[in-house]
Amino acid sequence: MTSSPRLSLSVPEPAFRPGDTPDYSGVTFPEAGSVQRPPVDVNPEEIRDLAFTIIRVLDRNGEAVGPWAEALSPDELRKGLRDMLTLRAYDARMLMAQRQGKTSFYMQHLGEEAVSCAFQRALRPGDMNFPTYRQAGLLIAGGYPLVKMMCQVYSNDGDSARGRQLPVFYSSREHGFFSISGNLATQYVQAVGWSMASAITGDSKIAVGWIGEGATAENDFHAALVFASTYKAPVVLNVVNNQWAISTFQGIARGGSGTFAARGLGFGIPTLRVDGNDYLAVLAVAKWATERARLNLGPTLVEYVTYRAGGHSTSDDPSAYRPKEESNAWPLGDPVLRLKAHLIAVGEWSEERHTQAEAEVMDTVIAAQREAEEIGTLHTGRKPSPRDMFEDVYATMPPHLLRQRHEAGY
Amino acid sequence: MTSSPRLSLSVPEPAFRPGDTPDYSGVTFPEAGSVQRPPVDVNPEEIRDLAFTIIRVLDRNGEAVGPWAEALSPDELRKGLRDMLTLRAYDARMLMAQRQGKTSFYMQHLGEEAVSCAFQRALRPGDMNFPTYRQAGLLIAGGYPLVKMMCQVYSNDGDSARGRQLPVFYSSREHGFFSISGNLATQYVQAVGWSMASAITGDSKIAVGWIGEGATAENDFHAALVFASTYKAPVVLNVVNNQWAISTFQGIARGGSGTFAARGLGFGIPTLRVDGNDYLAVLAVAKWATERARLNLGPTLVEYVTYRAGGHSTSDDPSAYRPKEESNAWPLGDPVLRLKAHLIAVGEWSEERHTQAEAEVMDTVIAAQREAEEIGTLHTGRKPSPRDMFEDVYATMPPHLLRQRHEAGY
Amino acid sequence: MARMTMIEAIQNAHDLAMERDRTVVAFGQDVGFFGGVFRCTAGLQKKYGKERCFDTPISELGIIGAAVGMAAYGLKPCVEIQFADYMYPAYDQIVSEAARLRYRSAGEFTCPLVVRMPTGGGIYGGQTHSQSPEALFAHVTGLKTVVPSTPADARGLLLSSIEDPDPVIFLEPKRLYNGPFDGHHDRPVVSWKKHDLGEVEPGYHPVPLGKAAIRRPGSALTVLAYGTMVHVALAAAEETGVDAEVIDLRTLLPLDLDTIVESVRKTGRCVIVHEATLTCGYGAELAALVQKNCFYSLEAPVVRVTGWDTPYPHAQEWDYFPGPTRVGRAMTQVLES
Amino acid sequence: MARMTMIEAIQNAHDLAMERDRTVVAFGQDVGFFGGVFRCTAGLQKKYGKERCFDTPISELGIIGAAVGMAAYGLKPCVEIQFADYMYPAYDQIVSEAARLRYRSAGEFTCPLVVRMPTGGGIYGGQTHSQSPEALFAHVTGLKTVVPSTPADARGLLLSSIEDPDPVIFLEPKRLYNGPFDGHHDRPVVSWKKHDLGEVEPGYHPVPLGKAAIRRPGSALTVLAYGTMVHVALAAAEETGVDAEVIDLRTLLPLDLDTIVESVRKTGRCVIVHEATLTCGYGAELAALVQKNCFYSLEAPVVRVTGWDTPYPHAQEWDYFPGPTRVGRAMTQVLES
Ligand SMILES: Cc1ncc(C[n+]2csc(CCOP(=O)(O)OP(=O)(O)O)c2C)c(N)n1
Ligand SMILES: Cc1ncc(C[n+]2csc(CCOP(=O)(O)OP(=O)(O)O)c2C)c(N)n1
Ligand SMILES: [Mg+2]
Ligand SMILES: [Mg+2]
Repeated sequence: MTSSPRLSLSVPEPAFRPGDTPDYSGVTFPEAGSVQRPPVDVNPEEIRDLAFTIIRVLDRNGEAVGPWAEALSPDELRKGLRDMLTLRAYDARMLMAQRQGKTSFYMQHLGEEAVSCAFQRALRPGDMNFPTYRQAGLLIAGGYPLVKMMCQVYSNDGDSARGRQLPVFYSSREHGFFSISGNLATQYVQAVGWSMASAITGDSKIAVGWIGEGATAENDFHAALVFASTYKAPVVLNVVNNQWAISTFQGIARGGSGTFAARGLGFGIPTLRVDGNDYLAVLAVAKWATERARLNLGPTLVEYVTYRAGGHSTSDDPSAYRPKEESNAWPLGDPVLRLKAHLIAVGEWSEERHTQAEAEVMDTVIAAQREAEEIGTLHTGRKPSPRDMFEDVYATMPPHLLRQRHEAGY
Repeated sequence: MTSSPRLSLSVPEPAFRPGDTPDYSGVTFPEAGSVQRPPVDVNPEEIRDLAFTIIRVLDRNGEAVGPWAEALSPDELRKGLRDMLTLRAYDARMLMAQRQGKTSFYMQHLGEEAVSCAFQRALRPGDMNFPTYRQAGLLIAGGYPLVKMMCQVYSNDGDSARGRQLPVFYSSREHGFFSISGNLATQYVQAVGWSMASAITGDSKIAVGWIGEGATAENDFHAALVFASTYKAPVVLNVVNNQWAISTFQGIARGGSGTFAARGLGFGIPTLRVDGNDYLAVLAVAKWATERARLNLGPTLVEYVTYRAGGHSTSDDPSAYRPKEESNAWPLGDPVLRLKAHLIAVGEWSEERHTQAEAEVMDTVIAAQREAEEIGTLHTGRKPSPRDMFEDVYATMPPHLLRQRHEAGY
Repeated sequence: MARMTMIEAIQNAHDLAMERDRTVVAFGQDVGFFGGVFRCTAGLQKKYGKERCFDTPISELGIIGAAVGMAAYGLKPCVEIQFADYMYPAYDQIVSEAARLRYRSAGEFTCPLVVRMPTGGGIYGGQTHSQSPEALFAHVTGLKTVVPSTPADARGLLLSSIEDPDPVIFLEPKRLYNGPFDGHHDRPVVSWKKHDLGEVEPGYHPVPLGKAAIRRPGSALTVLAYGTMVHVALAAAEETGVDAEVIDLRTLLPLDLDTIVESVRKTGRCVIVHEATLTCGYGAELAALVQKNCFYSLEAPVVRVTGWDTPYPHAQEWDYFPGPTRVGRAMTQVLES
Repeated sequence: MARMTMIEAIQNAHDLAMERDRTVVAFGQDVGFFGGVFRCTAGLQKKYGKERCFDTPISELGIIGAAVGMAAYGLKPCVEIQFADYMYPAYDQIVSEAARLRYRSAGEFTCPLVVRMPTGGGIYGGQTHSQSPEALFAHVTGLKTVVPSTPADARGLLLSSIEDPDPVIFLEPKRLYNGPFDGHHDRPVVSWKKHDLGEVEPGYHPVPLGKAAIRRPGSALTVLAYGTMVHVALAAAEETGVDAEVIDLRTLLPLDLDTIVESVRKTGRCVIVHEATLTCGYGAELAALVQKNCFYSLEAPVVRVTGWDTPYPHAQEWDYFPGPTRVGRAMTQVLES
């Protein structure tokens, strides 16, 4: 037996810290169009390599190439662009509103808009997302009213959750958007359960679980894979790898040479890794995975490689732990600019139309904001009542709670 | 988009249920000697296939073959056989003692003796196992006194844990055997933490986590892989796949085409699958994995394919959920008979010596039992005091507990 | 009137509910083919199919987490945690999710879920097969917590729990599964089948949540108990001759405070009994409520008789268990003070 | 005498302990390079190296589970759970493992572990950044539970917790991190740096666990409080003019019952204040103990002023928080009854 050296602990560090100049020239990504597109009923054993590569459709010239490129109509493409622009404008306004003290907290999507905006386009009415706080694109692309979103953020009287939840914790059964929890990852296994219920009742609806790469370390992620694989649940399990979990880089939690997608391999779940800043790649993969679920072929695990360009939340200052320039240096580019380039490349868009669209979108968002603020903001206007605080703990208020409500004066 | 059929839930079922005749003729295992043996510093990406095969050393003729066959001295081989025979005899006596009302509960190892008995031989003093209730072979092969084990089972005055723990929940720091918990899986991540502590302090001790295949579904299993892979902890993570978790077959929890070993792939952890009824294969793999840990190369995940030939515990009757004949039909054979055949094949053992060894071992176990019973059994003889019940909740008894002890009359 | 064990009554409640309502599903570890390690779901898989009654992986989190999703979809999952001691891995899903879903979505998503789990000791199960974690549920707003003490209640309360639109924690005192154990561990337990308390009227008869039962009317003092301790308290009253009014709480949350207050105002004395550890146990809440609501009627301090503040030991199980001797002694002392 | 914020005091306790004892290690989510989302471990990684202070994956279970293994090895992990609301995924490791290890191995393996976590509301954090789960720890035998209310106590109690041979849950009222918040959310909070209570003597000065502090001597009634509520109670006493004796419990388990009993026997009246929900909160245990031990001195029922039995709401945060008005009203009522 070999003699034993003194052991030591290995603690992974990100490539760059404040003060470093981020340089990704050594990092190579697979070329757009280079990854195979298997049939949806593929034997998962045959596509293990897809857990370690990256599916990409849009190349450097804005062309959609390879087996994952699907024909989208110009209107569909423009709708995609507009959704992302709307999300970006919405984020900008709400971020500012928070800075102005109109609400307590906000979380933006900057750089990740393609993931939720594109995925939504593969869903049907009745399907259910179990999102995290960074998938508002599902609501926007799904046509949920901006005013209602803002009322939630402002905790005003228009908030359907009566001011009870932290800003951005939306909920809409009708729009297939499960109520967001503050506890990371819990929704992931619930998505599996929801989809199992659909299967048990012989329904045709599917569920989609969402999680950040950091939160894959949580218990619920594992339970979700165990249950989804055991019962072949009709669910799509999405991991949004935006490289950061607050101040913690994705190397903490990913483990050595693993990928988040590869977590699925041990369960025999088909697993894909996709360029999350490529609207077309996201949509193609979303269609593939949702089709598998609809055909009762079971779960799919998808990792979206993207980058959180903004702070974690309004409570965060990323310049304390990563170089300011990292977001620009990040090699996968900006999802809005990439789809815009594609639309221009296919002759369906122009710089002028883009500038105009941005202005229109901003007008729409500002109009919605005005409407929401007419109802109120966190500290002004019409608000949910303290009485609302006592409602909905149970379907029927039990005696002790009624006593407490009276004691509180309501 | 394809139209959606009605979904349905898939609930896996074992191949055979009571009344069926178990037939494994369709199941093929890799030939002994057929699986590669990589160097311990192998890049885990290069050995992904080892998560889906089975490493075997002993062939049908009792020969040790292939790259995993190591030269063991005849004495080492005989020690291995004797350890397994001792564990089997110990189990038989304790099972009977439980039936006789001398204790409340017992759990046996029948059919799985090779796993813990062989693994122990790769460990050094100071290393720490974090076992489940089915690795008493670690104690027996490590020379822990049978009498002390029995005193624990009897909860008598010789029990170092003062009767507080369920029978078979041994503990011995000196013998590298962490106190067993009734809550499945919790020890797995603790093993990782223990080994991290060794690394943090620049020590050279390693830790070994043990878990049943059923319990891999638990949260702690996932946390263990996440932490072990992130910090390259010097730990061996063992999964004992004995096909059953009480009445539940391993297909519930394994998921589709996955294996338990393959759970490591997503984390970039080198992962092996081994014939758990092959003493030599277990020992070879144990040496490989422990050497990796000692060389600070990080964790290894190992799945031992074996079969729980007895009931889950004395509270269980397996004939209610699986055919009685399944255990005999199980294709990997009996670990004792296989090592015996090997010893005979290499000319170092005979039927006569075997019969004699069995008798000797039984005498030793019975003598120990007599000694333990002289102290007491659960309901007779010298017992821990009710006063012991109040000790060790804290290092120093706080006032409220002292008051309660007085109230109880002690 | 048929007689049933508590196990049969629980099985029967599943059967009645699943027959009546196609959205009721049952699952958990060993719950499907085998029918549960305590047999509470025996025969259900055969009768209702694998899609409505099935085995799960050993992940309490997965069981509850999936059930929350199913409940949000519109099913009514009634799931088993094999022992209450093993609910901790699922505690987050219970506390942060099941209990909070209606509130945080203002009723848009709800969680009509029943979580069954055997509790309590007395089976030489050691510290991880004996716990009584009711206080850990009663402290959580959004949950209801139920503990039956007879087969009829077990069935009736379980039916109501399954009907309930909110998550219910259903704690089954495993020492009562086969008979009305009164703490005299050295005497044979009478089976429910041979005991009047084992009588269960055939058919669908829910017992409402939130209503206590007076198991023994009395005037000298009030005993508040639930689960196994109801029978221990009855034995203690019998053996000491103290004319105790024994109240079986049945539902810990919502609590039937009126029945309690009325009784203590009448008797002026109160003994609270539970098997869980003392500190911050459910008895603390009861004592706090009783002293608050009956202050001017109380003639003696409210006394708690409970498990000691130690883990549940294996060999010293009967020194730990608050049996009829300890309860009887407390009753006598409270009478004399 | 230097003045420190509570954050600085906590950071300083780590620093002192890590300097003195090489076995002390600190880790948790964002705890390493960044120094914690509340900055309580700022600078430690730089000073003591990545092996002794590091970031972890987002797995509370992993943090505690690994820490249990490290503690069994012989280290003294002092770990951070980012918000107390996120401790549930680790609850099994805390309850079934950390708290039970010494007992089940009869001292062969022990678990000298400190689990720090910010608690309480008042920062518009909504239901998952505001909880006060102390009762869920105090009910668990084998754990100690500590809640400081001043920087000096935070540092001194944390030093004692790290020294302690058993697992300690160290709850940090996040609303006190920067100043002695008294519940008047509409007034600016004075920083600890500008407040006498912010004084912390330089050097290693542990404050013993299990000893309460009388923050305001008084004769009319006793207020039992801890954490933020100590300052709220002091404000309420001031504003109502009630001559309250305000006891800061500091350690919930083991509890300094003697100080409590002595005070209530003197005043004959008792108000208990906490931010956690009422039912089965820690106040229930306090009320049960006070009525039991001071029965013949009590002139009025013990009253609890607490958070309502609802999740902690976002917009209605200040209707939920038991501020000085509610506490003051309860004090006046108890005096009058
Ligand atoms: C159970 C739990 N632990 C910790 C937190 C605190 N927390 C909130 S967001 C976050 C980082 C999440 O990172 P990731 O999953 O990568 O998602 P991202 O923010 O990047 O979208 C943490 C640690 C939490 N909300 N819940
Ligand atoms: C957290 C937890 N859940 C459930 C149980 C009950 N239980 C005890 S052993 C067992 C089966 C374990 O099966 P496996 O992990 O395959 O180990 P084996 O018994 O086959 O060695 C179960 C479900 C437990 N002890 N702990
Ligand atoms: Mg992230
Ligand atoms: Mg097994």
